[in-house]
Parts: sequence; structure tokens; C-alpha cells
Amino acid sequence: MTASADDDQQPPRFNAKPILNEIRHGVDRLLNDGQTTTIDLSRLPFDAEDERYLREALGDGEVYASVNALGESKVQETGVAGVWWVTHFDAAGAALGKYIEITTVPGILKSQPEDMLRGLHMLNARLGADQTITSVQEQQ
Amino acid sequence: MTSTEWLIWVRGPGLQLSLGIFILGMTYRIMQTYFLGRAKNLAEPRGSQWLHGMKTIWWRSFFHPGMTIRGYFTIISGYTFHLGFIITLLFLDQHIELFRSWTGLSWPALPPIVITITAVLGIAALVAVLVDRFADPVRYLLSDYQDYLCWVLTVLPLVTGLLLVYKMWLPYTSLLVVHIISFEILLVAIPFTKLSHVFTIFIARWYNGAIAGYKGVQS
Amino acid sequence: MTKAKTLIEHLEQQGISRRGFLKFCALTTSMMALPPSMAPGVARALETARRPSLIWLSFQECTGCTESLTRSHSPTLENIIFNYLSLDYHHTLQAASGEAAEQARETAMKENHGQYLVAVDGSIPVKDGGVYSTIAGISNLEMLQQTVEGAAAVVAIGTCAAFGGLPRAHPNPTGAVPVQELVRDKPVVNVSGCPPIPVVISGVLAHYLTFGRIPDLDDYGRPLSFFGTSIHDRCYRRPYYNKGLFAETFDDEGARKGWCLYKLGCKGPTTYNACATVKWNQGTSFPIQAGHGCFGCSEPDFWDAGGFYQPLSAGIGSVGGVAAVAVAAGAGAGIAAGLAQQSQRKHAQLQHEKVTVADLKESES
Amino acid sequence: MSVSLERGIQTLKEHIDAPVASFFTTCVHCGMCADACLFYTETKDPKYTPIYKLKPLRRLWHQEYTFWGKLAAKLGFSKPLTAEELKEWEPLVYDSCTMCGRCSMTCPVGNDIVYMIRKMREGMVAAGFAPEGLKSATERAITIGSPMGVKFPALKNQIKHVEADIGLKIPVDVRGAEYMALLSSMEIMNFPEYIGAIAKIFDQADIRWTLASDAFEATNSGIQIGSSDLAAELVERVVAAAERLKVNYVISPECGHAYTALRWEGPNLIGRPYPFKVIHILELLDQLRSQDKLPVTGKIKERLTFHDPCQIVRRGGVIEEPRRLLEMVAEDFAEMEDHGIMNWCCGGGGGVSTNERAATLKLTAFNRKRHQLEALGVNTLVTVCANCRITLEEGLEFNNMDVAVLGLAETLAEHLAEQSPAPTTTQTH
Repeated sequence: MTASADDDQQPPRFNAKPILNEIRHGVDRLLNDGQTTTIDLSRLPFDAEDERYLREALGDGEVYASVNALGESKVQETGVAGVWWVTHFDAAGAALGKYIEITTVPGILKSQPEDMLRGLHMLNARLGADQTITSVQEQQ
Repeated sequence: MTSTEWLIWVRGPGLQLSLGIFILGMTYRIMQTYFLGRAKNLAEPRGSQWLHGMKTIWWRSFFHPGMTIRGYFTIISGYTFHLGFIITLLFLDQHIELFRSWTGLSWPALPPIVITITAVLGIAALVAVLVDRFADPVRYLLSDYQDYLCWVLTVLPLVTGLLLVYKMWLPYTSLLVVHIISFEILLVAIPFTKLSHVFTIFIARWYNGAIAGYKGVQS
Repeated sequence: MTKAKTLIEHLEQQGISRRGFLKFCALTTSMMALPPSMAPGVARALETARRPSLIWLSFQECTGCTESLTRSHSPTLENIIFNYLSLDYHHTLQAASGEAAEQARETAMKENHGQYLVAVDGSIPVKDGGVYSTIAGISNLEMLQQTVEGAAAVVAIGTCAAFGGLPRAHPNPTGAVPVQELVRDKPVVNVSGCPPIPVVISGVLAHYLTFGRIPDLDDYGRPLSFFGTSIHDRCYRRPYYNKGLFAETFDDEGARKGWCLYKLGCKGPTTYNACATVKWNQGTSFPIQAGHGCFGCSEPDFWDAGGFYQPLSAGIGSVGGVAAVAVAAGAGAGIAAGLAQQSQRKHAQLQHEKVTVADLKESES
Repeated sequence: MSVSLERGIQTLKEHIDAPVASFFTTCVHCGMCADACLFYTETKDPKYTPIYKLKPLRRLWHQEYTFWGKLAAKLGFSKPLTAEELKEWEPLVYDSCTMCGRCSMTCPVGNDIVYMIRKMREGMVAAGFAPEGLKSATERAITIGSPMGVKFPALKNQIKHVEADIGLKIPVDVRGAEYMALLSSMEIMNFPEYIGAIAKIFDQADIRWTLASDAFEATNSGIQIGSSDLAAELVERVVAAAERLKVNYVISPECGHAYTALRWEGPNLIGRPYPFKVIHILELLDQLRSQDKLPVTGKIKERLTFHDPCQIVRRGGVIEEPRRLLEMVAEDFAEMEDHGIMNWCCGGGGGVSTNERAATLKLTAFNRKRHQLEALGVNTLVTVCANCRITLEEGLEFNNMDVAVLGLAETLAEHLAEQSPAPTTTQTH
């Protein structure tokens, strides 16, 4: 298992720091060009030690959200506004993917037109057929 | 053949074959030389052959009086190369594991950065002696194809080893195969080229010391 | 419920929202080892993706590969992929058995001729006409040839199917061969590993599903996105290797400190796989993290590549016998040659004709 | 059978032994022997690199004694040795090698190069490739008894002069004497002072000695030309005389290669150990010194140095004796930078001085000694080899250098303190 942190022979964490640097550049891009960045942490040699370091460095922000779609997804803004932890879980609660998104609002939080349409149909069905609203999207 | 198959071959039969040829060739060479024999010296001796022979084996390793620039260059580049090569060969963890798999013996290794330095110094010294072999009229005259062949055979394990450590040129597995093969070719070549001096130098120096020592001279 | 024609339909039938689909796309992108920026592209491709038929053939194998897949997260993303694919034949997983099972295979082949995927786990014995492994009286070799004939592509799952694996290990009594030695005219993807990482299996299937073609492959026919870097290169213990800090035994100070396992036989440097990044059991750990060196199970001939606990740089097999024979032979031949030459010299000395003053005079010019 | 390439090769094969095989096996072509050779250092011509002078012998060894060499030769990949090649190498083996053995001292892998040059010359003689000067000198040595053609009557004549000079009788053919002294013809003709010198010293030290009328010549041209057969014939003469006169010791004179011939090669040449011991005159004088039997008076005030004859010092093992003796009579004895076993040859040893063809090269090689002397700034040079002495004098004269060359024995004799009562009077002459 991972060595204890006080081990003086322990080499410096070699993944957390470059990621932190990437986040910094991502925030800068978001501010200046509005360009968003997503970092897929499951594709990097990234372990609990790295995550602890990163969470400590970024801190906790103001927003926390939980999405229930195809299992749970947790969205947590970090202490750096615009930087979000996004973790996807399956129905059994196992983590499937872990991302850092640098954006104003993570896409998973936004309502999707297809889902809205389904909602509209549901409301149409409930309120009766006299004044069915057909969305522009559907007309197309 | 895949590079894994190559790796299995060079670590298994290849290594056994090359080591076998090396040991066979070297034993052959030493025994052949010794049993070629020499005439008994009937003159009354003034000194001990054995003692002076052994002393010469030792003292020929150092500078001697009246040495010239060529001599200093040879000794310094020679030592740099030989030490670089031997330290690299004997004190890299991976190499010690090879010797342990052969003999069961192991010893402390040097840090990889030190081995990198010794290997680079070894290569630098080899480059220097090669340049000198072309530049120095004496060495150029003495050199034959074997001198250049042996140079290539000697530098290859060092260069491929460095590339391997720093993961350059080829994928690790292929490069490991090339590195081990270069070592095996070197092993096979030693008994049949001037590289056999790694062992016969002791015989030659001993005879030199013994011949002079018989007359009471420490050569 | 009618059989869904596209993935979207399939997901909708399962009551999965668009949000769920986007999450699925993000995870699939991740699974295919593509950068997150490609997720929208993946989503677009998946919206129109066809639902392919998958025929899974199990030959000389241990079912470990299927186990790996089915024992992964549940209900998983992999499951969705498998649910989405029409798994028409898998004799371990399917309900049907006997003739009905074989019929399912033949029906799938007929209906989807030229479009279905074939997954193979296990190697194929070809010695003695392939008698060493048969299913329903059909030899593995014959079944493979039949099934592959109308396939769009073949995925060799596990090291046995990809490289021959354990059955092909020396002395290979059944003449086992990997899929790629028998299938030359179809694209073959090798998903090696003993077993392969489940997400890699599903990642390859997802790639085919998403883009309608097989991913980019390395020299061994393995998807580069998962097999492009060695375990060693991605190993979190790599800094110890660079510093020359090695565990010497499994319970020494170095082992406790998590030093490099090279000397304990770790094959990480020569092994290409995604274990060090994707890891196993929902990303919990992988062998090196658990304190055991890599076996190199995703490489060809890993069973014959020396002992699992022998360092990579050590020789395979003993050299003592060779050395003893060499010393004896060298000494024998050397002594014989030396003595022969000595007697030649002495003979020459006996034959020696004395140099006389007349000889000197003769050569005077 | 006459001289021929075949006979030469056959002879070389007789001489390739374990040391030769180990030397050639070990050579790494480093070229360090070049710097040890005065023919290279004074000309900078790479062909004078000592190991290069052995190239034909090396080829033969490789083709006949190594596995791959033999195979290559059989398959025609390497051409056999030719007479032309040996002829081409003749000047390298004879003109540019004094067999001083300095290269053998510096080779880092321990090759005794001069050991092999000596063997190579055996083959050269048998193949008919030896310099004319050496051949005629050897002929004279065998047929007349001395390379310079000196016969006993000539020596007798010189003895008369010496006896008149010093007032002592020189013993000749004295049976049962303890020591039999030998001379070199160069001493007889050019430095007869030596005879007087040892006579005086021996007389004072009560040494019973004699000369032999049939074996007074110590030099051995057979060694220089490199023919063991001829060298053995010359050694046999000395051994026969010593046995006839029943002496216990044979004294090797102030001559370099004579010492090598008598002391180190002799028993091996004739194939049996001597029934007597060979002692160098310097060893004997040093013994007398340690026994206080060599009283001297007065010292040379002038700064002087000592030239080590290679065959006596480096190849002979008589190293400290001349220095101890010289210290007795020299007030300001300074060593040259390279001295003792690392000395530089005069340039005339190993038959070079007898080889007219090498005369110019010899003078070029002398520059090494010239530089050594100039560095030291001395005007007196003592040596213990008549051949060195001649070569040095020639070189000094050629370079217009004002340096006096002295023999050590005669220098000691000049400083001999008269002892009275002299116990020598009891000796019967």
C-alpha cells in the first residue's frame, strides 16, 4: 500500500502538482475566452494521496449538488470558483468516473431539451387535449 | 518472432550459449597458452620468477617513469573507460540481479545516477580513444579491423544500456533485447579477439615480470 | 417491447434521461480512453449508432475473462454496453443450451451477415485436427472459421485468445494458437490480459459501437489507447525505480515503504496495459499497489518468460551446467591444443638444422 | 639445407612459446611502446613502434596458433608470410632495434617485446635476412675467434704493452685459477687500459685469475644476429676453456651483450648448466669493495654521470653495483633523468653498431642521449660497456660535444690506493 506521508524517502507526488497547474491555466482560459476544460482523473495515475492533496489545495466552495441520473452524480464546487469536482456513481454507489470541470455550471446540472420535452408531453397529457402545446423543437 | 519471444531467447538460451562460448573459449585460450609451455631456464637465477611475476601484474597498472603524453592519455582514458565499464557492469541493481541469478551472490548497488555517470564517462573515454586511434599515426599504423570491431562491440552495451535507462529510441522490451544481445555478442567475442586481454593480461604481465625477475630485475 | 434499433431508443426504453445519456457519453469517452473534450462527439455518434450483434465464442479458456466482465461493477456501464449490444451467443451466459444455443449462433450469423462482431476468449488447439476442444461436436477451429466468415471484426479477449496464453505455454500439448494466427482477412483486436481489465473490454466494444470501426492498434494488435504505455511508465512507484530504491523481499523495510518491486520480479517495464491508471475493482487498486510485482499477463508468452519472481534482468534457466561443461570442454580442448603445439615446437626443434657460417655466407648479397 | 623462407618459418615456430602466445594475445595496439623506443622518439616515424617490428611474427602466430587464425588461413582469408615481407622487415628488426628492452618495461599489458625480437631474429637468420655487417662479424667470430678479427698474437702484443705499463704480469692459461677473465675485442683494440686496470685491482685484492689463450673473447655476435646455433658455438669455446683451466668463476667484461650471452643465455644455448659461475666484473669489484679490498684514494671533482648499458643493467640485473663503485671515486655523481632499469640506450646495441647500413639512424637515435647529457650539463660520462663507449664517443664527436667517456674499471684502477705490504707477491704468475 501507499507509504506513510512522513517517510523521508517518499518521492514528491508527481501527479497532483501538474494537475493543479493545469487547473490554474483552465481557470485563466475560462475567464478570458470562456473556454471550458475537463480533466478526466481516472485516466491518470492518480491515487487517494493525490486526491487528498488536490482537495486540500482547492478547498470547498459554495455549491453542492447531487444528480440522480443513471445512478448518482455528485457535483461540488471547489474553493476556486469555476472549478468543480464531478463524480459519477453507478446505481450501487460505486464511483465510475471522477472529473474536474472548469466551467461556470457543469453540463450535468443543466436541464436537457429532450427531457423538458418529455416533461411537456407529460403535462399535456395531464391537462387535457384542448390546448396542447407543441414545442418549436417538435415542429422542426 | 515477437520482442517478448526475443527477450525470452536472449535471457534464456542466448545467455546460456554466449556464456558457454565465453567460458569455453577463455578456458581454451588460457589452457592452450599455458600448455604451449616454454623451455626451462638453465641459467642460475638471481631472483624469484613468481614474486617478480606477481609484482609486475600489480605494478604495470600504474604510471611509470618517463611516461609521455601518449602514455598519460592512454592510462587516463584507459582507466576512465575500464572503471566506467566495470562499475557500470558490476554495480547497477539490474546487473547485480543477473549475477545473482547465476551465482547466488549479490552485493550493494550504486545509485542509478552514479551508474549513469560511469556509463557516460566510459562512452566518452571510448570516443576519445577512437578519435585518437585515427589521429595518432602510431596507433593508426598498428590498428587493424579487430581494433575497430572490438570498439563497436564494447561501446554497444554501454550505449544501449543508457538508452534503456532513459527510455529512448525503441520500446523498452525491444531495447532490452538489443542491450542483452549486445552484451552476449561481447561475451562471445572476448575469447576470440584482443578483448581476451581481460584475462591474458595477467599471464602476459606475469611472464614479463618472471623473465626479468629471473635476472633480478623488477620489470 | 420491440427490439431497439439504436442506443438512444434502447436507453429511452429503459427510462434513462438525456442527462443520464450525457453522463453515459462522458463515461464512455473516459472508458475509451479518449480526452473529455471528445464527449460531445461521442454523444453525436452514439445518437445514431446501430445496435450490433455480438457472438461470443469460448474456446480453450478458464472463463476468467467472462468472470472479469461479469464481476465488475453492477449494474455497470459495461452492462449497459452489453445490454445494448445484442449478445446473441455466449454459452456461459445464455439461457439456451444444447442445440438451441447453437441455433441462436447460426441465426445471428445469418441475420447479421457481414455486420456482427465476434468475441473470442481462449486459444484454439489445432494439433491433431483440433480434437482437444470441441463444442457440440464442432472443433474450436472449425467453429471459429465458420463464425468469423461473416463477421465484421473479431475481438480476441484475454491473453489466450490474443497470444495463446497458458494453453500455448511450453510444451503446448494441444498445439494452441491465438486468434490472429487463424484469422487473417478480418480486423482482429487483441484485448490481452489474464484476465483483461473489464473496462478495457467494454471500451473496445464501445469504440466499435460508437465509431463503427476498431480502434488504433499497437504492433500486437492491441488498442493503443489502453496498451500504449507500459505499467512501469505509469507506475506510482516509478520514482523509487529511478532512485534505485528496491524492495528485496516481500516483507522488508523497502516493501513496507512501497519501494519498487523490480527485484521481486515485477514485469512492469515490459508490460503494456492500463492497470496502473484504470486499476481494478472500481479503480481500487492494482497488483503493484497491493505490493506484488506485475506478472506481465498482457504480453505474449508471459508464462514462459522466466519465473514470476525473477527480475527481468536475470537469466532464464540455470547456467551452472553450461558453465561446468564449458570449463571442462575448454580446458580439455585447450590442454590438448597447447600440448599438441608444444610437441610441434619440440618436433621442430628436433628437426632443426643448425645455422652455420656457410648459411650466412650464402645469404650474403 | 640452405637458408629459405620455409626454414625461417620453421625456426620461428621453434621459438613461439607460451610467453609469446600470451603477449600477442594480450596486445591491444595502444602504441605506448613507441614512446619507450629511441628510434621512434628521435624520428617520430610510426614504423619504429616496437610491436610493429614484430608484425610478421604476430601474423605467423595468429595463423598457426589461434583457432580463428588457423581457420582463416585455411580458407584463404589471410595470406601466408612471404620472403618479401621478411625482407621488408629486416631493417626494422635489425637496424632500428638495439634490443635494449625499454619497451618491455613500459608495455601496459606486460608484453616482453624484446624477448620476441630476439626470437624473430632467429627466423630472420634462417630465412637469410640479416644485415651484411652482422653476418660478416659473426663469420669472423666463428672462423677467426673474434668479430673484429683479433687473434691471440694481437692480444699477446697488447698484454706486453700493458705489462710494461703497469709492471705486473698478466696471467694467461693458468690452470686452477679462481677466475677466468674475458675481454671484448673492442677493449683489446681500443681500450686496452681495461686489462691493466683489472690486473692492478686483482693484484691488490689477491685474486688468482687468468686469461685463456683460446677463449679470451667475450663478445658473441651470434646473440646479436640472433642465431642460437652460432651463439652456442661461441659460448662452448668459453665453457671449454673454463673447464680446461678448472676455474670457479668466469668474469664477464665491460661489455653489454657479452653478459647476456654468457650469464643468461649461455647455459640455455649449450643445453646444460655451467660447472662454474659467471660473474660480471662489476659484481666482482663490488664484492671487493664490500670486503674493503678495493681501497681508493682521491675523488673526481668534476660533475659526472653514468650511462647504464642496457644488457648489464635492465636486461642483466647488475643495477646498483656500478653506482656504489662510482660513488667511491666521484664527488659529484649526478643521475640522468631516466636511469637504471629505465635508462635510454646509446643507440648502438643489439648489433646496430656492427651494421653499417644503420649508421645514420644510429646517430639520429643518439640524440636521445645527447639531450639527456645536455639536460644534465656534464662533461664526464662513465660507462661499463665497450660497445656503448664506442657508440657514445662517435655520437659525441658527431655532435661536437666535449664530453669525456670513461670506463668504470679503469677509473677505479686510476684511483686505486697503493697498499703495502701487498699480499699479492705470493701469487705465482
